[in-house]
Amino acid sequence: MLVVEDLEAGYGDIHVLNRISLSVKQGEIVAVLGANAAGKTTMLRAISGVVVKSSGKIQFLGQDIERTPGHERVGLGLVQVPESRRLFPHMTVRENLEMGAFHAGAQRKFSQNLDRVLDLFPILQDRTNQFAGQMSGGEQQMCALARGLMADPKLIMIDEPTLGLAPLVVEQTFQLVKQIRDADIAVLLVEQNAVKSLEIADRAYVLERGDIVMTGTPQELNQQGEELRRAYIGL
Amino acid sequence: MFEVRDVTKRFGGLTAVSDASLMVDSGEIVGVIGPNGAGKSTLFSVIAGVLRPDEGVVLDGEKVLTGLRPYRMARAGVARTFQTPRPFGALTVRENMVAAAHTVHRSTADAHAWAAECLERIGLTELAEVAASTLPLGMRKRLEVGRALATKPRLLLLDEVLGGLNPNEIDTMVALIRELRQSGMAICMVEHAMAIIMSLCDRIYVIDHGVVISTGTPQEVSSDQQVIDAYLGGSV
Amino acid sequence: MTRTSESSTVEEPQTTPSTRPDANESPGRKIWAISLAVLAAIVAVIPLVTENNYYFDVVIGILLLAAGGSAWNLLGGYTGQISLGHAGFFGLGGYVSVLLFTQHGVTPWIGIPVGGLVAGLVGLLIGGLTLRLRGPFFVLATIAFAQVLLILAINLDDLTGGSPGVSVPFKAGVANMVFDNRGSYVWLIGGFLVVVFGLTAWIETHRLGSQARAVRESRDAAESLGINSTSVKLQMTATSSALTGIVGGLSAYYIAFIDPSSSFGIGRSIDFVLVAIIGGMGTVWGPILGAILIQLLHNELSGALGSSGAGLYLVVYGVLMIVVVLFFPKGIVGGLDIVRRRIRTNREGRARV
Amino acid sequence: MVLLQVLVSGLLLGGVYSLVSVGLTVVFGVVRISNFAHGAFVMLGMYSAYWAHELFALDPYVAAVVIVPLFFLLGMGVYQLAFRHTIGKDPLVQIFVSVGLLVALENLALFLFGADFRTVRTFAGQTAQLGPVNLPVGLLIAFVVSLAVALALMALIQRTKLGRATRAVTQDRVAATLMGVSTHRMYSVAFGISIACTGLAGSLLMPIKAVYPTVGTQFTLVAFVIVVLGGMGSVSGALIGGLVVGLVESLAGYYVSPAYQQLAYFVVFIIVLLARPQGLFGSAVAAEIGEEA
Amino acid sequence: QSGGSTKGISVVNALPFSGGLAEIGQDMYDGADIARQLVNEAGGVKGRQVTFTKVDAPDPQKGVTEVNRVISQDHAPIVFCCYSSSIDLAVSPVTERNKVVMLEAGAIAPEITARGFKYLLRTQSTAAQYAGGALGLIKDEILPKLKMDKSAVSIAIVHEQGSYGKAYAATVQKGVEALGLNVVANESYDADSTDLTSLVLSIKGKNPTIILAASYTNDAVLFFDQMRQQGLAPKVFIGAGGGHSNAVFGKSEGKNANGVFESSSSAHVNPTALSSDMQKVSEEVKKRYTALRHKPVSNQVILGFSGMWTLLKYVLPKADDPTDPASIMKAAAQVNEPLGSLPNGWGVKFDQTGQNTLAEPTVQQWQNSNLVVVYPNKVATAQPTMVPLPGWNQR
Ligand SMILES: Nc1ncnc2c1ncn2[C@@H]1O[C@H](COP(=O)(O)OP(=O)(O)OP(=O)(O)O)[C@@H](O)[C@H]1O
Ligand SMILES: Nc1ncnc2c1ncn2[C@@H]1O[C@H](COP(=O)(O)OP(=O)(O)OP(=O)(O)O)[C@@H](O)[C@H]1O
Ligand SMILES: CC(C)C[C@H](N)C(=O)O
Ligand SMILES: [Mg+2]
Ligand SMILES: [Mg+2]
Repeated sequence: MLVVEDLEAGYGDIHVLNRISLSVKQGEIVAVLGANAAGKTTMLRAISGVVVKSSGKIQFLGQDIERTPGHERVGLGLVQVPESRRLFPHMTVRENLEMGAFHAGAQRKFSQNLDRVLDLFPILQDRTNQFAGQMSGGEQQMCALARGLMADPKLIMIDEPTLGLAPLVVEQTFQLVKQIRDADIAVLLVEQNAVKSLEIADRAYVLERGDIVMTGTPQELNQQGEELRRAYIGL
Repeated sequence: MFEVRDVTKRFGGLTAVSDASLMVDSGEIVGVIGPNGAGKSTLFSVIAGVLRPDEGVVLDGEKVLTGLRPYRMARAGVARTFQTPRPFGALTVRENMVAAAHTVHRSTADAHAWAAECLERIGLTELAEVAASTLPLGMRKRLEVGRALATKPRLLLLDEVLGGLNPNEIDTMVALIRELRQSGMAICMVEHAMAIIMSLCDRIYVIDHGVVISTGTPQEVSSDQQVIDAYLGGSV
Repeated sequence: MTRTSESSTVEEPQTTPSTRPDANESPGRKIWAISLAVLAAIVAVIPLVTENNYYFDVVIGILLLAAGGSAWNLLGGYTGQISLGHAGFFGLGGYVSVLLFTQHGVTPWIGIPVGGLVAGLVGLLIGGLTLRLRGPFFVLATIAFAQVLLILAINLDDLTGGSPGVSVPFKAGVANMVFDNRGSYVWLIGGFLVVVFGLTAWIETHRLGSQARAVRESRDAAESLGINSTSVKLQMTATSSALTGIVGGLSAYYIAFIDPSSSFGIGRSIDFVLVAIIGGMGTVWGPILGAILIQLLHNELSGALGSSGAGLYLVVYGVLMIVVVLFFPKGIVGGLDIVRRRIRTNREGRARV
Repeated sequence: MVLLQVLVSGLLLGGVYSLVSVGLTVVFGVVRISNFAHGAFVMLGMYSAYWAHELFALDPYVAAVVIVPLFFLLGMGVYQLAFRHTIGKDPLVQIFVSVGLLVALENLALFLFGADFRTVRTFAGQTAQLGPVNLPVGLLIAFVVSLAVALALMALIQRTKLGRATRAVTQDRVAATLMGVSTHRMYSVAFGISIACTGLAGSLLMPIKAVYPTVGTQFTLVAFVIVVLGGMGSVSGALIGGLVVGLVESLAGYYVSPAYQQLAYFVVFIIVLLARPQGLFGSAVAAEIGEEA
Repeated sequence: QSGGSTKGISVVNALPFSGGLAEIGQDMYDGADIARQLVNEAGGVKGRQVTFTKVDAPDPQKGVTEVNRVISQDHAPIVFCCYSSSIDLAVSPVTERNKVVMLEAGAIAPEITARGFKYLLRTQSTAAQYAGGALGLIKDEILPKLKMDKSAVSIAIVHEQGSYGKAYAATVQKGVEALGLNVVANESYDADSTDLTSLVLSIKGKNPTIILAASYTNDAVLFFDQMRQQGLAPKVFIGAGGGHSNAVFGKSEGKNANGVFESSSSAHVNPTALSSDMQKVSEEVKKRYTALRHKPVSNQVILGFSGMWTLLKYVLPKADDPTDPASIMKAAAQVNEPLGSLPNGWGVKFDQTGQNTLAEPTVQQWQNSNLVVVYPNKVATAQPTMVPLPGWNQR
């Protein structure tokens, strides 16, 4: 459903991604692994159409979207949960969730989706009226995931979702990602936790300094040379 | 020996930290773990002087530190990192380090030299002239640690500095932390990565709902049923 | 097929890697020493190469603006405390020095430093009260402070002469700081600018400047690293306001006149900030380059369009101001930096970090 | 009795201030764009009402019906042309774009219309008597309208999706984009609303004040003070802030000296800020996490 | 029109063309420019054409900068400036220092000519002369008409806080006290105020018989409006040369303006008070101005004209070198033109300080929504009426 070809991206004069190509199919979890500064976040931003300058081809649901402004891509069902959460700190949890459902499509399913995410993250129920900026790091991370789901995505791109989450919740989050996939929402997952990611992923890409250096199913990656794997994934 | 004694911190109706006590000795790594929202970062903020506790004291040996403003805490030898890194965005990585180094070195030349040394230790020398705002997450975490180091602390509070690092990078950071312990620093770290905490820490405190529910060696703690229920689940 | 698209809907603050020479300290200092010498030489030479009063007038206008902008820059550019009330310090310095002379016969050579001192002390007081305010709250508080002084200067007319202002009696003589030859003012005011420049360069490369910039970027992080943000801000406020007060005194003696609305009015504050932002905030050369640009622009425009319809030249000036600020959001120095980086990048091939 | 009149006059004056300020809360308070040309737009509003009266014999109150939507478009246009390019840059860039705009607009008016003071006289110049109290009709109308506008804006910002999206954009543009919000559309609508308010204010002021190119400057500063006093972004704060400033001016003018009218409100402003650094009605949270976030 | 533009005489016009006083600045300039046209059309000054340079002097500081700039750039010998007393006090030291003639035709502050400047000429009268008009009117016309005991007549003075207002207020207060009248208030205010209600209320509390005001345009209208709104109704209201004689005041206040006096100079003095030459010139000025601006001349147009006419017609022709400041000042000392030599009935004779001593005050009054001259008798076209003032809405 998502096809990226020859994507180049960067900030101002700084070049980050070198003509990378990747794809995500319906009902798949695709993991993206790579060291710090490899360009994972930049790649997601480019696909979402925010912040970075990019060129190349991005196709979503058969439609060329590289010219579509970032805010319109959301309406198509291409949703990102950004790195470092980026909640609206002066808004309550509830308002943040309402913002998640901003675009018309999501609005219609608002109450249905709200029930679902509150079910997933009961703590948010207790904190409905707390300012997002005042919550603990982990609570904020949950709120960010929930907000992304409120947007009723067809493909959800999640940038380091387990950052700062307690082990129990990390476990739950990976389960959640699987559930999401099982609900027929494709997932593009950026994670440092390579072991866990490869456990649940259908396919994976490894990014190194702006280039895709490895790709395949988890099994295929595991069959790659030991050294390569150590170097790139640290397994 | 740094000590937190019977500290309570409330936000309105919510008691974020409740009657918590904790000790860290020099040359020791102490872990603080607990579910999200348990009060770990709040406790750090109290120790670092960012928040004033409603009850309880923070001690350096016999000396009472409670109520000192953050910069005084830092000068008294307590350095903390923020869970969400706060780099001086418009400054270069080097300038970030120099600003911190100036806390312990008045002279420009000394501060630069010391900053360069710290840069080397956290492996950011190559990025020294890059504006901190453009650093990706993992690098920001490293910078956060490096800046804290540059103040030559006796107590280092690390709030989830390993998050966002890949396994290789974690190894490097862990090695650095071990080295710091060797040099006699007292280290107190919050981390959710259990494998690392277990292998690195001398002692662990477990906090839940603001209360210290368990304390002891990694082995003791990880076999405590209360801890398993509240925090670990089946993951160890 | 590869199409290029500027798909960025929003640009994040793009902070460019700094290529400032102070990164490695010792060569940095040499560069500042050379810059200082160059500036001093320019100031020294101008009165020797021309006798045209018009040029002197333009140059002195630039020098005063540059000194005011540099003084503001210490607080606004380096420390990030955006004051739109520096007219207050400017006016204080001016009034103290002029009134000391007209009412007590104190020579401006003493009066102006005293004016600077008073401005510095008031700055310390105001700073102590307002520095904990953040963002717009601080900005508005500084405006209010200058307005209060403005209203007082107008209404305490027994002391200040009220809204008509005070003229400095025109008695040429070094003791009165009144010179027949305007070249002397170039030396006097230019000399002061050199001092401000040197001080700024010194602060930039030393502890105070480093800490000030840290406080500017994040007060909380700075405090956690042992930086006493209050003290840093107060030091910078006091320095900045004292220097601004001296600019006020020099300006009053050059024009030989001072009045409340042009000294304390918000337009004065805006001028100082304008040259700093157009030149490049938080840089040593910025306010000087900004002052040159603004003064020349103003002069050329009012010369060229001043007689063709009321207000027309100001319409153009306003529009140009918008354009310049939009095209050089980091000021001239920032713009030069980018150009320099482009050249370097092209030479070294793609920049990869 | 005099006290009563002084209080009433203060409230009515405050009404005028609020009228001018609520428009500014939308751009300065909510989306944090410092528009120092706000008063200049009030001036344009007054000229529009003036010319509508001179050329088409329209009562300013009637002209407002046309002026307000036109000013909405004008605001969007100004945003797209100038302010759009300041987003994400240093706040000072905005300040100076707006100062440039102020200089250009004031002098454009001077160039086009000359500096003559121009007035429009209608029934609004009359005074109603309520017992011992004199109520100038034009001021009364302005007062009532400013209440209504403030309530409407309050509802818009706090209760509607549009308002929420606007606040979201201010807090994190990138995140808002990822929710499907168009930054520039939100800002441009906010600007449109703000400038529409100045059009309304201009129309309501025309029957009671003379217009000339620099008439706006007197409103700009006071409007900023009021928005900050009320606590950035709080419309009700701006409304009450306006009334407070009006009352303070009026009381100080009568009981201290007319010369110290403005001094009084600046002093009150500074005192309030020192006691409550987040303004009268701003939330402490906003002040705490606002600038560091 | 004989050429010789290379040998022309250049005059700098530094007036407030932007800012709050821009309207008046333009009026002054228009008047001066008509004088220039008339002189140039008649062959110029000693055969030399007069050219103008315009610079904007909207406030003291800008005035200083601009005048500084233009005189070092253009080397013009004469600066026609500034209308506002505050601006003049700041700018005149610049011209003096540069030994350039400063010609002031608008500002009235006494200090201007009290500083011993050698290159300063003022055709305009001083605050004392302005006050003289008001005082004469009170003594000769108002007190008899009021039929009140002197001790019962109370006076309130309100004035804008600049040099002009302060100078007028100080002089007029001394004058009325000398007449044995009781001053109950003397208040200043900022001419840029948006609201003067508290001032009105505090004056109302004093219940004065006569209000003397020194205002610019905006504040004149504002204060008067708010007087009406708050029902402050003195028996007599006398303005002083600024806003109350402005057409805007008449238009804004309509019938309510009727009965208001205004002590200054007038564009509409009785033609019999003018020399026969000046009668023709005066008609021509009015004709040209109306053709240019489509409105009747104001006092300021005539003030501007008078200043420039004095310079070009009475002073420069007497100078050996009309481009040399010293020689111009020498010529000025010899000028002696009787009353009636200027369109407002004034004559020209400068004293040692450069002050025109033949600038006699004139009092006008709004009658049937027109300004007519009512005092002193020899220039008057009508009798003062409406003393005491009828109530609001009965005028
Ligand atoms: N706003 C920015 N301006 C300029 N350069 C940037 C910016 N953001 C990131 N970069 C640069 O882009 C490169 C890739 O960063 P990116 O954030 O995509 O890495 P990442 O793979 O997500 O790393 P991490 O695992 O640490 O999050 C880095 O070299 C970084 O310095
Ligand atoms: N300023 C504040 N105002 C109100 N509540 C707060 C504030 N700061 C923190 N809290 C609340 O206090 C509790 C403790 O937060 P804290 O940040 O200390 O948790 P933590 O243990 O660090 O969690 P995590 O592992 O998720 O970072 C949380 O429930 C949080 O919502
Ligand atoms: C009323 C005017 C004739 C007075 C003049 N504006 C001055 O300032 O002196
Ligand atoms: Mg990343
Ligand atoms: Mg935490």
